[in-house]
Amino acid sequence: VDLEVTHWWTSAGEAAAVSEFAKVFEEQTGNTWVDSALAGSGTGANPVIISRIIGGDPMGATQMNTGRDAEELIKAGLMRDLTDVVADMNIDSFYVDESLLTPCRYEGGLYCLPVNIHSWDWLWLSTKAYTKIGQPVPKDWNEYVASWPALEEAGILPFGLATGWPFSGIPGVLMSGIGGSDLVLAINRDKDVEAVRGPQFRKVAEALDSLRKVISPETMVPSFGDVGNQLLEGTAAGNIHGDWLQGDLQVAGGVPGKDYECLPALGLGDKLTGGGDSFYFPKLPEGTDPAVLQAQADLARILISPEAQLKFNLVKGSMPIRTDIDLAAANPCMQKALGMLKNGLLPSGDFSLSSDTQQQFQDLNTEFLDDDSITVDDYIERYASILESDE
Amino acid sequence: MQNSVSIRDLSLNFGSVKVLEHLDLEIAQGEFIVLLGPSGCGKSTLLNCIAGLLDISDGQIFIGGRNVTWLEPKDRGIGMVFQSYALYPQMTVERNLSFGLRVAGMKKDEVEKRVARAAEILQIQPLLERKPANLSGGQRQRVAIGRALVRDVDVFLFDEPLSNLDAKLRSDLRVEIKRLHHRLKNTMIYVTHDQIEALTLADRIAVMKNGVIQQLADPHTIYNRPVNLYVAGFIGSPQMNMFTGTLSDSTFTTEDGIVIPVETYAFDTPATGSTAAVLGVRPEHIVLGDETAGMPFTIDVEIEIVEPMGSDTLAWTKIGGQAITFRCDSDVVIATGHKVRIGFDPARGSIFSAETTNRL
Amino acid sequence: MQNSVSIRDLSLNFGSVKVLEHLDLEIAQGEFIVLLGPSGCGKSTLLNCIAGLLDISDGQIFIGGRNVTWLEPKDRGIGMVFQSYALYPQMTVERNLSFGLRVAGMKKDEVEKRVARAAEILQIQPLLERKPANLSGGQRQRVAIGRALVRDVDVFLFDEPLSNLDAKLRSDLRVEIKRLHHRLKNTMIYVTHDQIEALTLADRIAVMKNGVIQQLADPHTIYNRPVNLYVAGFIGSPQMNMFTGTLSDSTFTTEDGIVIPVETYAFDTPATGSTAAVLGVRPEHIVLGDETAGMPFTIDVEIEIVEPMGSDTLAWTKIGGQAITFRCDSDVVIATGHKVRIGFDPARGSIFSAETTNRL
Amino acid sequence: MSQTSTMAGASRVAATNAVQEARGPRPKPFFTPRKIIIYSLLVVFSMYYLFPLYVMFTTSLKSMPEIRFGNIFALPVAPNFDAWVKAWTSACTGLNCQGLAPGFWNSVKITIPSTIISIFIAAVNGYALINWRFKGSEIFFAILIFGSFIPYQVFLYPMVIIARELGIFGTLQAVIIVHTIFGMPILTLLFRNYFASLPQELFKAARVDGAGFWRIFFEIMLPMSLPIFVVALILQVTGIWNDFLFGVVFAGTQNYPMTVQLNNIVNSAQGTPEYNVNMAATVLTGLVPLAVYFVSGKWFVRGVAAGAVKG
Amino acid sequence: MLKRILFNNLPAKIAALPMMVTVLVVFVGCTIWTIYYSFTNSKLLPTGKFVGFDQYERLFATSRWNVSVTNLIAYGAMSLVFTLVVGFILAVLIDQKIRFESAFRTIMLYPFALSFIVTGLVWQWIMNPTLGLQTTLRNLGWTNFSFDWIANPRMVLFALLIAGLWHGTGFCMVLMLAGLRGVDEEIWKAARIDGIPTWRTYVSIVLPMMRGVLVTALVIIGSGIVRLYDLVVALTNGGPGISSEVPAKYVFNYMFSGGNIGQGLAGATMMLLTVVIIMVPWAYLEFGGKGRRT
Ligand SMILES: Nc1ncnc2c1ncn2[C@@H]1O[C@H](COP(=O)(O)OP(=O)(O)OP(=O)(O)O)[C@@H](O)[C@H]1O
Ligand SMILES: Nc1ncnc2c1ncn2[C@@H]1O[C@H](COP(=O)(O)OP(=O)(O)OP(=O)(O)O)[C@@H](O)[C@H]1O
Ligand SMILES: [Mg+2]
Ligand SMILES: [Mg+2]
Repeated sequence: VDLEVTHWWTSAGEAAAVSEFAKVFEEQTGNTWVDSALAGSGTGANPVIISRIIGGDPMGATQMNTGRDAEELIKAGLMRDLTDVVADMNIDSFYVDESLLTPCRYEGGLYCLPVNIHSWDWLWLSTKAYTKIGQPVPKDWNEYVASWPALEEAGILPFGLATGWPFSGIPGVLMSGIGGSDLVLAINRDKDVEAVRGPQFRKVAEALDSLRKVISPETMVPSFGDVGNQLLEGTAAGNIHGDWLQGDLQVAGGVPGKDYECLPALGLGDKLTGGGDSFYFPKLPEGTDPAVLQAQADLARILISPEAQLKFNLVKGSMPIRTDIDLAAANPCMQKALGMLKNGLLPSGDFSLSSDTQQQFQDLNTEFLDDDSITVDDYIERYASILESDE
Repeated sequence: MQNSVSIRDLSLNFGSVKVLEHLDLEIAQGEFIVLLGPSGCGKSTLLNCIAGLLDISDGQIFIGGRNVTWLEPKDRGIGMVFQSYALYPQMTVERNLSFGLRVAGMKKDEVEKRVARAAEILQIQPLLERKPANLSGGQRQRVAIGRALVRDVDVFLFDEPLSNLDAKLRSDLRVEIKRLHHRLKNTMIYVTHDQIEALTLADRIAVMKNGVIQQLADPHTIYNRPVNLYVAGFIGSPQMNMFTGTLSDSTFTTEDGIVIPVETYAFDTPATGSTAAVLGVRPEHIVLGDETAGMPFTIDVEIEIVEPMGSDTLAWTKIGGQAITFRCDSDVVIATGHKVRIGFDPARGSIFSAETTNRL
Repeated sequence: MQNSVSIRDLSLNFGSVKVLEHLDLEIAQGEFIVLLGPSGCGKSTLLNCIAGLLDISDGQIFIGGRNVTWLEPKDRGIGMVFQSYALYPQMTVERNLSFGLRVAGMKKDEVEKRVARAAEILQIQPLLERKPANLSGGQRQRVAIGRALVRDVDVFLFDEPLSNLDAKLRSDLRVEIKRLHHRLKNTMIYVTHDQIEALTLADRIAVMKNGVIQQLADPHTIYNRPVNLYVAGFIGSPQMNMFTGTLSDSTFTTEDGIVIPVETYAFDTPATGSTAAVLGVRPEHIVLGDETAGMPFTIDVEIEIVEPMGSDTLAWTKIGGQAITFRCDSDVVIATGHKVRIGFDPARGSIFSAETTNRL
Repeated sequence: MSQTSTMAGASRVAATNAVQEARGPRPKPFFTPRKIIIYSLLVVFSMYYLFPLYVMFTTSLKSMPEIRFGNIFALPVAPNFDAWVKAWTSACTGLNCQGLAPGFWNSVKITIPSTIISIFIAAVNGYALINWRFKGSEIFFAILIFGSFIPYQVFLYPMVIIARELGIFGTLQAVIIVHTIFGMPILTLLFRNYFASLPQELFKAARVDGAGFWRIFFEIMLPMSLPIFVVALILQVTGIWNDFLFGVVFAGTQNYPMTVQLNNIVNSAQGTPEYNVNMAATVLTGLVPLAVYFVSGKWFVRGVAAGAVKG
Repeated sequence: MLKRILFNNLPAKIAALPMMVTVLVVFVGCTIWTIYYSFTNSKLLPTGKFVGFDQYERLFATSRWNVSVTNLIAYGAMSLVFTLVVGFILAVLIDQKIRFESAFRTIMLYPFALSFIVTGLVWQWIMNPTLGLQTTLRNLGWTNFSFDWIANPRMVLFALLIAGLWHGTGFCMVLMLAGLRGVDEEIWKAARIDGIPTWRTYVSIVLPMMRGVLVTALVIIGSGIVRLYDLVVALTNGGPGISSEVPAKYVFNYMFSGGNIGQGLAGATMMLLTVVIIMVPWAYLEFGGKGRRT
């Protein structure tokens, strides 16, 4: 039977990764994976996915923003409870961190399955740029900040940035790298407003403040892939971006350790903030062919099966959700990450904060970056008040 | 005999604007009635009410003895000809003529027969395959009439059918319509604001003003014995000359003190005492020079302006302070500044009460 | 005396279409010239050439002795009044009158003086603050004339200024324009296709056809001694009755063999031999009943249609196969089917060569 | 500056000579300041309008390295249609690497019925509003026009629910209905104004002839409304073809229009964009509405003159 | 009699049914729905409880919303003025009996055929400081050349304007041209006789006569401005920072990706209110004034 799967993995590398899932699914079950990709991630695809579910034309499975959004769909009874489907797999035993599954649980049911772990927490550095100014490549964020004046003097962009969403992950990275695990837990899990007003968070805000001074809209490039090129060419010295940047660097012929360096958690912390892409399985309308329901269940199991996990994550460049997979083939950066993964994951914002709050944080960060008249104090205060109002 | 069209107590409002109020009109079988009045007086509105194109506010309409007040236009037994011809531009003449019949689902050979007959009456056989855009104004008008003709109805309604045409064509088609009426003998109701059309075509003219019929009579009566000042002024070109003044016994004294004896005038209402009145005399009833002999009233005047009109000449002058016009033969030599003697017989004029504006 | 406007050898083409060809026209100071002709004959085109609104193809135009062929309209010393009034709709009457003067940079008090004078002449002082939309047709017309008036020019051009108005207003404004001319004594060139306007207003009429002036003469001559069939037929309403036939010596024989003696006719060109010719007689020159006594030609006819027009009556009948119209007094009682004797004097008619269509 | 003074000089000479010799047409110099200003303005504006089209075309014919290092003005060094071919046949969205082609046919499937139905309904509305007024019809029209100002987003959510309740969500019917609804205000306005400018007497004549509502509409009114039909047709074809939001939300997966594919290709969130393919895809998507305008632009102008002016 | 009122004009009423349903269900019904839920705390689904004016209080305390409104007003005013002015100038130029009239007309009109998405993409490409016009000209030697409006918070609205005008002026030109051609020829002649210069005639006489066209153009441009969304998303996505945010985008973000329908609908209701405030006087002039004119 046909099973429609929607997702927003539309770039070449991502599509290749998805096709691994599809292949496994089709080989093992004999069903057909009907692929509906929608570009535009959260803003473009999410409304369409949600409106289709609400509109009574649900797909068989879909990628979706994890978090409290989905909760409402679950509440409305629009999502399939997977508890029985994966009952015999003992999923708690192999998931890297149980926190990954937390957002999927609701009143005792299980409604989604994270299929990979992504982390934003990477500082990427250009070897060529530092060769130009005759300095060693920094080992952590602080050294990196210290090198900015020299870079600027040499006409090199200290921090390359693409317009639009790539900025949105940076404040979170600074928070976990500079603020440390406790701060992240206090804010993202406990919603502790006082932590925001505390000294640790102030350091984060100051880091963001210093960062905005070396970023100017004029030097921004259209896409983060272009930043990768800047790093390889040495026209920009560093960039904070998620692990998927690696794929682009590799495609452009960069070799880790030689052409670029990667510093997980800014070289400061020992845990990564992790988030995953999750799949949901909407409840199909009454009278749907039982074979389709079966295919849905099969797909759920396959997505988290070791075979599919290995194939998918190798191509995608992300980390698998299972601890029991041998990733010897992974490159040095990935190896570093796998090492840190053993320490567990820090929860990222979308686990416990509503997307409304996240949207507001993002609005605030965007505004702060751009508008120098907002002081660090203002920033902290507004941040606190948004957090306060999160329900 | 039963009347062909009878309108009883008709009222029509557009929202709060009352256009027609309690209007009654009886039209005999085969009569040619002209509705005449200035623009905006409600002529077209009345015609549209008869045709059923407007929903009336009150009253009843009978056509051929049937109460048609609530019937659709097509069921009223009427045909209508419009000012702008209103030919269907994308259809040939033949299709224009036959459209209504085909809509009614008439048999094909019957349709053909009727179209052929109408085309023959109107002499438009050679035009049947043309589109309206390729016809001259007069031809279009004929096709428009043909469209009413084929419907084989008792009552024809015309809404200013000639007013878009030039003067020459207008006078030719006027005669044609008259011939058509002689031949068909249907009832015809004809709206116009052109008094020449009204006078030449009508069996009876209904002169309207502000939705009210002022006078309903044959053209000769309308012209020579208008019932009030309004009708007197509206009919006749150049306009009737009006003297304001006082009427006492058998003399009329103008404001300037000029005395005009009116013994010869046949009063509708016997005159009593002295009343403010208006004496009207038509330009062609004023005579000049030798002809003034024997006229009850004569006076010497100076010519102000002369308008030669080919067949006759119009002259403008003053009696007292009052500007007047008179018409004389084009052979008479007069020019601005000439001093002449003119005169008229009040018997051929009209006298109105200044107060009620009605004929005395 | 120097001519006010003189047009020499004027030609105008629109692309390959020749609208005016080698046209000459001399207009004296203070003269009122009417250009009369059917639609599309080039009247407006000629007027626009004089005004400088159209670039001519060849020839010269002089106004007040100056060669203005290449000058801008505003520099030609002309004022123009348009058929659609062409008032600037969003400006008050006062602004409409003064706009051109202000744009030209005239001093404010001078502008006011001129506007006041024009307003006084045209009696539109109370309207100065109104917008054109709030004026009646006649008032608009007057403002349009005022706009020409303030420019203080020698030559006024009118392009069918009355044709958008209703009949009554038209005849009133006609007189006003005539009065204005008497008062101002400028040269006026007036385009119309209405022959009554032409006959009443003009000092001289230029009858045009296809861009060529057919006859240029005073109204009386035009009406009574048309130079060719075209002019004869174009002027006069109802149209001149035309008999086709043969002229030999002093008799005219119609196609139906009816013989009409024409000894009394004053030939322009002495008639020789026998030629195909057309005899034209105006409807008002045909007399009825007793008046026929002494007429060179009389005949008994049957009345076909009677059109009472108030002041007179038109009757339609046939002489031989030829339909003719004649006019009689409205007092005369005639009706369809009556047999009457009619007659006329060919001296008052016109005879044209059938071949050249020119007057004989 | 010197231009104008020589012009003035020339006309002075002409003026002195003109007194006696002026004859025939006014002399017209080939270059007048007026003409120079008009044409230079036109050329400048045209460059503004044409530049993006030029950039689109040339970029789509270049290779990626050339784009990254070259300049956007330059003509392609070695023009080739690879990017076009890729955009049409093999550009990927997720796993589907069929390029724009299937989207093209989907767009056709959506555009044709939506255009026909929306125009038909709007034409009937305009006709009923002018010729068959009934109590309240003007109020409906006023609300309709007012509705055209409301951002679509306001309606999206409830419309999804309505569509769900009607059981047509995710079908062609749904998207056709949505296009009909949102095309209604402006099209109804157009048709209403146009029908208002036709002589009322035609309508009356047809009623006297016994024709009813539909008969008059089809046999009398429609054949006379060609100009306004062209305008409506152009507006709807381009509008519906360019639509993204309604297509993606209401049409259902099977019917995703070309714009969705374009969006997928261009906005693939991650990785280095292939600008040449993007531009080729953009041009390809715009080709249909562009063709419509280039072919029928003249009619459009005429139709607008016939309908819209009497607003 | 009642039957007569009901069934009078029946086919017309049936034919107008789609319109009536649309108006009642979509334009009235959905609007009421929107207003109602803007007073609830609905998140992803319209299920929230009534919370009074909470959403509005938050709305007006949000700087992104306030910036959006300011931007829309600034952009709207400029866009309206420039579209009308440029449209009119173009129409006047085209009206000068020029050669290749239809070619010029087509060139000006074709952008209207392209979607805002395409418009945004192309102009983003052209105006991008690191790839587009600026870099190109710098590479060609004008090292000081600067054209970074799209990246400059103070100029970004002008960047939007450039793209917006590119898209919309052609259509405005067509409307204006239709208006110009509708002006009575004799008005032009009268003005020439009066010696009024051409430009003056256009400005003082012809322009005020084109009221109908201006109203139509205003309605069309105005409704486009209020809805402004696609162009911003494609060209700047609200950036840099939030300097080119617009209300429609705010509404869309919160309704669909922000998962706060209540907030989104509150924004939508405010937009609606603005439209009402602008439209009511116009509607009064247009419809209410008719009684006086006839
Ligand atoms: N649809 C309407 N709504 C409101 N008033 C109207 C309407 N139609 C006509 N009127 C008014 O009704 C009056 C009569 O109009 P009608 O058309 O009958 O005049 P008319 O005598 O035919 O004039 P004309 O000679 O100009 O055709 C006018 O004052 C007009 O303003
Ligand atoms: N711009 C033009 N291009 C081509 N032919 C034209 C143009 N203007 C007028 N004509 C033609 O020139 C001829 C004369 O036109 P003109 O307007 O002078 O006629 P007219 O005598 O004023 O008619 P009317 O009484 O209808 O105003 C007509 O045949 C007309 O078709
Ligand atoms: Mg009427
Ligand atoms: Mg003319």
